[in-house]
Amino acid sequence: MKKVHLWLLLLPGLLFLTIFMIIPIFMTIGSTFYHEGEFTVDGYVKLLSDPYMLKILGTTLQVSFVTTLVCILLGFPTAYYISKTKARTKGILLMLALFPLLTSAIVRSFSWMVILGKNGLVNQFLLGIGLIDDPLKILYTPTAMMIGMIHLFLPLMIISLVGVMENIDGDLLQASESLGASRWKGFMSIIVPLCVPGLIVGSILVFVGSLTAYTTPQLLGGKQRVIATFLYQNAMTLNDWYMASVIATVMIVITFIIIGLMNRLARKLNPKG
Amino acid sequence: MKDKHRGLALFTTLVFIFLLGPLVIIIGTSFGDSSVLKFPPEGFSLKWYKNIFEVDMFMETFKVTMGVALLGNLIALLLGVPAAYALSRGQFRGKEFLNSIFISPILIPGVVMGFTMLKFLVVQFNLPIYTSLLIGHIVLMLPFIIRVIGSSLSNFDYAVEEAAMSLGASRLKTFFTVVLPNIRSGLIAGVLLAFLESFNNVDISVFMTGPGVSTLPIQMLTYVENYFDPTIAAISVLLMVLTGLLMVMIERLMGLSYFTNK
Amino acid sequence: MELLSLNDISVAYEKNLILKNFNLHIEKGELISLLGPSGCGKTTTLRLIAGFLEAKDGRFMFEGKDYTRVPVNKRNFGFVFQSYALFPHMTVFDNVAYGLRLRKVSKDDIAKRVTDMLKVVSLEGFEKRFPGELSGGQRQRVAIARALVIQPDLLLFDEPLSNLDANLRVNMRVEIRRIQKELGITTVYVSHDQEECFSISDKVAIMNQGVIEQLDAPAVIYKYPTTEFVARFIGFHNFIDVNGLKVNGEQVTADCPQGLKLSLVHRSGHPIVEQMKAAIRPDDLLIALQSELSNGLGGLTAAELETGWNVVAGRVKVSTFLGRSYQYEVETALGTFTVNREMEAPFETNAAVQLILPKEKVVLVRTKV
Amino acid sequence: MELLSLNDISVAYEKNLILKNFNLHIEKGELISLLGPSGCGKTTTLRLIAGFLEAKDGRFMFEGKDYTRVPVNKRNFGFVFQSYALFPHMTVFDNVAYGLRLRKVSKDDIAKRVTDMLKVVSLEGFEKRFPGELSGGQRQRVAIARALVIQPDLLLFDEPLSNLDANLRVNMRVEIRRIQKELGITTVYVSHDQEECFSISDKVAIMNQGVIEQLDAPAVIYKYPTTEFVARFIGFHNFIDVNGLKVNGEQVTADCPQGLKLSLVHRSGHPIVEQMKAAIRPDDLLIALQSELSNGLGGLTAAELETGWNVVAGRVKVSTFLGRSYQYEVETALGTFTVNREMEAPFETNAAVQLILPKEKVVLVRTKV
Amino acid sequence: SNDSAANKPTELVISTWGFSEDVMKKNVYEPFEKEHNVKIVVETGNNTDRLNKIRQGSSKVDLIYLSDYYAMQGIEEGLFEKIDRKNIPNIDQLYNIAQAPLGEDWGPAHTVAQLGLVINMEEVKMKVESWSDMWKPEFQNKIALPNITITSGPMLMDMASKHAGSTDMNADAAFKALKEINPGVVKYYSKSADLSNMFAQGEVIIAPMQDTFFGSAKEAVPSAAFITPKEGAYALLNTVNVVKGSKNKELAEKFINWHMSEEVQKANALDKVDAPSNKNVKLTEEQAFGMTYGAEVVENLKTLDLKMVNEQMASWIDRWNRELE
Ligand SMILES: Nc1ncnc2c1ncn2[C@@H]1O[C@H](COP(=O)(O)OP(=O)(O)OP(=O)(O)O)[C@@H](O)[C@H]1O
Ligand SMILES: Nc1ncnc2c1ncn2[C@@H]1O[C@H](COP(=O)(O)OP(=O)(O)OP(=O)(O)O)[C@@H](O)[C@H]1O
Ligand SMILES: [Mg+2]
Ligand SMILES: [Mg+2]
Repeated sequence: MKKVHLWLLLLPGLLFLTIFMIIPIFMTIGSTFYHEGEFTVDGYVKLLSDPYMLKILGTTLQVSFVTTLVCILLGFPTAYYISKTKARTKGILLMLALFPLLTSAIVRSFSWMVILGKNGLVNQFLLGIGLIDDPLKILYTPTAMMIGMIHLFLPLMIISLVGVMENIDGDLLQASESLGASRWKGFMSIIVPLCVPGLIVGSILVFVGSLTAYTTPQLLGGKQRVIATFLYQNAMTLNDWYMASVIATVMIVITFIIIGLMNRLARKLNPKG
Repeated sequence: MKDKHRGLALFTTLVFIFLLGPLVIIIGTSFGDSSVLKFPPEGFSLKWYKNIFEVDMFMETFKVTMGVALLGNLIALLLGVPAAYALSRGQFRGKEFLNSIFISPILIPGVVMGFTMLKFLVVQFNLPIYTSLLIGHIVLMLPFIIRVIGSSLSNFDYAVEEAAMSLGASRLKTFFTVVLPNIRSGLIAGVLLAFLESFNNVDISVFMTGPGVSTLPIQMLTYVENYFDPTIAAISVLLMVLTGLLMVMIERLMGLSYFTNK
Repeated sequence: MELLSLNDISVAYEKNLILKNFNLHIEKGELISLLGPSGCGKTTTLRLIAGFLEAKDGRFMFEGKDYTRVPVNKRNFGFVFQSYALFPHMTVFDNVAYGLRLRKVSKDDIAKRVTDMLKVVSLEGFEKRFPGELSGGQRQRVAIARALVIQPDLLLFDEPLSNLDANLRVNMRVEIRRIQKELGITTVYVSHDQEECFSISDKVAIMNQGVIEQLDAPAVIYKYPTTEFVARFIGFHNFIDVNGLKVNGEQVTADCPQGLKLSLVHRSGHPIVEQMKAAIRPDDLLIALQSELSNGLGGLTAAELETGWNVVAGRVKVSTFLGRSYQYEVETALGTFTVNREMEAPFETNAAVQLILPKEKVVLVRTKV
Repeated sequence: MELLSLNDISVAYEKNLILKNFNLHIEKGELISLLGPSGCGKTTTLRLIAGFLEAKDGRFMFEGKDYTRVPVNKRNFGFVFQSYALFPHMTVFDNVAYGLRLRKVSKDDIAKRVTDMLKVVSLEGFEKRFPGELSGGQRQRVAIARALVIQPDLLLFDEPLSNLDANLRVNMRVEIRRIQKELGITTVYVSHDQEECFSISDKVAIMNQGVIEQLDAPAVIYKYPTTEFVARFIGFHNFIDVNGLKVNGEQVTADCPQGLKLSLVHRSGHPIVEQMKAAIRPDDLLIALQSELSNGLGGLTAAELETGWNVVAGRVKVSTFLGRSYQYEVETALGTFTVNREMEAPFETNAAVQLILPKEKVVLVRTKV
Repeated sequence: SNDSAANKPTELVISTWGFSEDVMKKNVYEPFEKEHNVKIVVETGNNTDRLNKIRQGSSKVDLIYLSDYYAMQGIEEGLFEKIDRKNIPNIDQLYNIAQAPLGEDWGPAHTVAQLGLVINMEEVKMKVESWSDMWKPEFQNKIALPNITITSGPMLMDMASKHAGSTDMNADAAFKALKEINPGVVKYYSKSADLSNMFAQGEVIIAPMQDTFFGSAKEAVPSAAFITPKEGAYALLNTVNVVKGSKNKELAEKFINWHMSEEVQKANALDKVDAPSNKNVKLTEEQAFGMTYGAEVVENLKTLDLKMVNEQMASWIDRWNRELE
């Protein structure tokens, strides 16, 4: 294709994004270095020199990582199974996987309260079969928060993965088996690396999603705070958009670093991905 | 093949129970009598469904949300598909960079994007609220369109396009008669994901709503600020039914395997 | 010693029975080829042996053990796929090393063995490339190297050379044969290319619709096909219906349509049955102008030639240059015959010619299995 | 009448120059084949003509008009792809009808022309199938039908038959040739298969690394290759260095290493230059036991044979059954020779044999272009 | 006036929470629209979202409903027009506390709610009568408190400083008390609806709650009771103000006057939308159930110094984040 044609195709979208997102975002980021008319990095210093903030940041990252990891662990086999089914079943399963996305995050969080609460289904069940004597405290713990987020983001992971898995030549797994790989080993050394592009997209969606999620942690988590809490507090309650932008910039930078690391890891798994 | 996948089938079943279980609870409570989420629900009543139609704002915001999601999707397709095509077919320097630019909207925390857009679109450019809302949602949808459609494009053999051209089809004709039908599954997936993303969005919409213009998720959020009765569960159920019907319709119209090629 | 046997195997895709009561026995160290038209079940047979497919029925024995249910990765069979099936995310080196790594071969050993194997397939210097950066022929060679390097107990080749050009194909097949013999690896080989099958194999099995019609040494099959199908498949393009067979030791005479009398030497020992046809290759059929007919031509006496034994008159319709020879389509009362003849200047179209069927070159084949 | 010409064309992928100052002229109605090893640029040449690739340099003329910048879809050239490139979402019928629909042919006409074309490629009854439901061979035939049905001004075939089995391949190539002649469509044909190229073409171009080394009628190329590369490529496996060439009309004598004296008839008329080699095919080389040497063998007198003209002694090292004949690798003082001989029982390994190079069959080829 | 002369109705943009919109339409908007040839356009959302949009200055909003704490922020930032009380004679009919909760220049409160204690009587064995009872060990792991960022957050600060023995609001004292109770707090809630749910799920048996939401809590847990502690309940005042730059200030004031009228206030009370701030509205006990009603109740509600709260908020949130985990 001619270069001119290429650019003609790219330009509308590119211009649109540049004008309506990239420039504004850069100006917002830029504004974090100018406070009251002067160049400053005070916001960053304040944020990053505060051990408490760093701790929250750490916890948030940890939660996001665990969420992403669990989504991968749950999503991968599921997506693989879906990709192996016949076209019709595949359609139905994908549709079912998409269904949770139709329900607002709040409603979903509330339904998890019904499940995880003291009088919730899980406790009723465990009490019923006599496994426990006192209801377990699950709701309002980091675990509940993560369960909620996994439920929120798992469909995105599944869909991203099914997309790439469908296009993997079935002979490859057989080739690896004929060379002596067990099903598991073949899966790990062939299918997993080849899924890397989907894995990356899925992980980015889940990771960024859980990094910035606010409602679900608020509803399902207990007193645990996440970095998004501060972003919201500064933005919405305190109306301190300077600090909010600083936090956001830090979050964006973290996201880019994480994605960079993920890409690096991915390249190790699959240099062609 | 079948027995070998039995463990996997079981695992998948469990994952689906995890995914869909909460939805069952939502469906259950939406028919319950009590105004608090209870499961199993007590009594049976359709009052929450009735309530949806009694509050005008639900219908009005639903219309706005649908409008934005559909119109936005269309524009995102018009902007995104050519870009996705160029990115998957072209060989040029900086492709990787452009690729990451096109998915960057996913990477920015929603509130920040919403606020930034409010500051620039509404305040600075003084665009009407509805236009700003639309623009915000297009930005939101673009990465999904480009990523998903792009990946199905790159799996589609370019020689097939060349074949069409050699038979006399122009590039545009080739795209519509040969490429599009074959990336159908990617197209539908992309459109669907983008649609859902827009339909459920709160972060950006919250800043882009104004007098007379609001979206359903915002309305639902406003509603739960004040009440928590199963009305929003009922809305969710209606949305699921609607989507289900839509999917069945797509299936009827486009054949059995609309999600997957072959 | 019998290494492998398929006993009354049936294989089906969904409800489609592809192999039905299929039997095949292979000796240790043998290279056996499966030859047959597209869709006859060659790949299916290979995949069954490899363990990718499960038999609906029947038993698969290997080294005296029942292998019917042994999983693929426990079989230690090398498989070269028709579609290469290279791992796209690994370099050439890693592709070839894959099986060795699974076998926990030491790093140095792997390096050595992979390098050696790449030399064998003429791919030195390509170690770091990815499959996507290779030409079709190079990919195929990587696939072969990958299967060979693990020193499998059985090698399965599914059209391994179909994408190589003629010279490379010949070189590769010689290499495959050399390595196979050297390592004594029993091999099942599938190919479209007859010359390839014949040149490389100890035995060739000709398959038709899921059934082996003939399994013999290449030279035997080449000379003495048993059925019309086999004969047609291996290049006997000319068939004549025969009646009233008279057998006298190896000497056989027959009556054909249009009053043609046929005299031939039946050496194969294949039983002579009711429904048979006479068959002859284009290369073996002689074509001559009337003036060229001479005593001894095609093993026929002048008298025989004159009384029309084994001679059919016709006219040249099409002539094609084949390189070594010209090929003619000759129209006769018995139908169109195809004949090859090496000569400087070809016959003109419509030239009146005589076709002589040499006694020794005409074979009798069954029309049914 | 010259229909098409490529003048000093250069094509590059990224920085890799694939074709450099490439020239090719094709007459109207001709079928010309491109033959050459994998990676030599055959597909590249076809894609350039089709318009999928742009030349970096040079001009492409078609019917006297400059076509260098005419877009693909305005060229009305049919292209049959190596990888079929069928439209996966359309039935066989729709695939074939695609080009006609673009040309706004009436519905009835389309139905008729498509049906006729499917008959030509033996695919009646497959109209409603999708490409995914066809075997490789069937797909290829659909691709051919699709390209033919639009009655293109030029037909481009990229290994159209490589996935068919031998019989179908022969049938299809006869069909392609028939249709091509009937419709008078100028055609450029790429194939790995030499016999296919020779049998189907008016002219064959032998390519090497982006350059045409020889372009001639098939019979000329077959008999009189000009360069070592061409000779090697078309099956002259035996080469001998020559010195001291003495030319006397068509009669040439030469000195070879190890004291071998060579006498040959140089008929091709190709100029005789400094650096040449003598070449001979395995089929043309005679192999005999000492006892079998007789007057007239290889066009040599008994005296010549006795004084060692054109005779090399050696030992059989490897023998391979090729179907029609046996092939021997014979070790001699001049290196290993490859010889074919049709015979009932092969020579033993290590048998001492004489190789005779018939005067008429030895050709002189340049070692450089 | 001149707007009845023009045929095209004037547009009056009102920013409000958006609950019971159907009732508001029937009782408030529609009659006003008819009488004044006005078209009312409503923008809905929570306090913060809507206030933020006003802050951006791009909004065309004329009137904004906010709870007192957020209204105070708006006032401090100069986002509102001063009202002319002469144009709103109905203010005189309001309870004192509602007449000028943020000062004479700013809008009145159209409704009054109270923050009291809700307990699950079935589970609570002791008699609860004071805010301080929340600190009792019986309630460990059974209590929820409001988050500092929501309207009732500052009230919690007040309760805590009182519990710690300070007579007025003292952050150090408050945090000392909060740290004491913190380990036993199930959750700091941000949404009242969330709180009803916690009662329903049995997660908590006691919590400070707005009486407005008590109905749903009662429905979830029939044994729930609303208690006014002896120190007094806290007043939650929802106010209405004219946004700076409004082109319809006079009309807006007319609208405020209309909303404060006995007619509207009574109708809204009967529909259980807003507790009346108009003291002329008389309700039966049944009609008043679940609402802050009656001079005696209303006039005894405690209020906070919102100006001070506003000033302190950032540092409170910061300490809250750090000290309560
Ligand atoms: N996955 C499948 N599902 C259904 N039918 C199949 C499948 N694979 C092969 N077949 C059918 O089984 C038959 C045998 O196929 P097989 O691949 O063994 O043929 P083959 O002899 O290898 O042919 P080729 O020479 O074309 O590769 C064919 O008729 C084919 O259509
Ligand atoms: N897209 C590409 N990018 C870079 N190099 C390419 C590309 N396509 C082909 N080449 C290179 O160009 C050269 C010529 O390729 P071409 O496809 O013309 O060969 P060919 O003669 O058709 O070979 P084959 O017989 O294997 O099909 C090869 O060396 C190949 O590696
Ligand atoms: Mg096959
Ligand atoms: Mg090619």
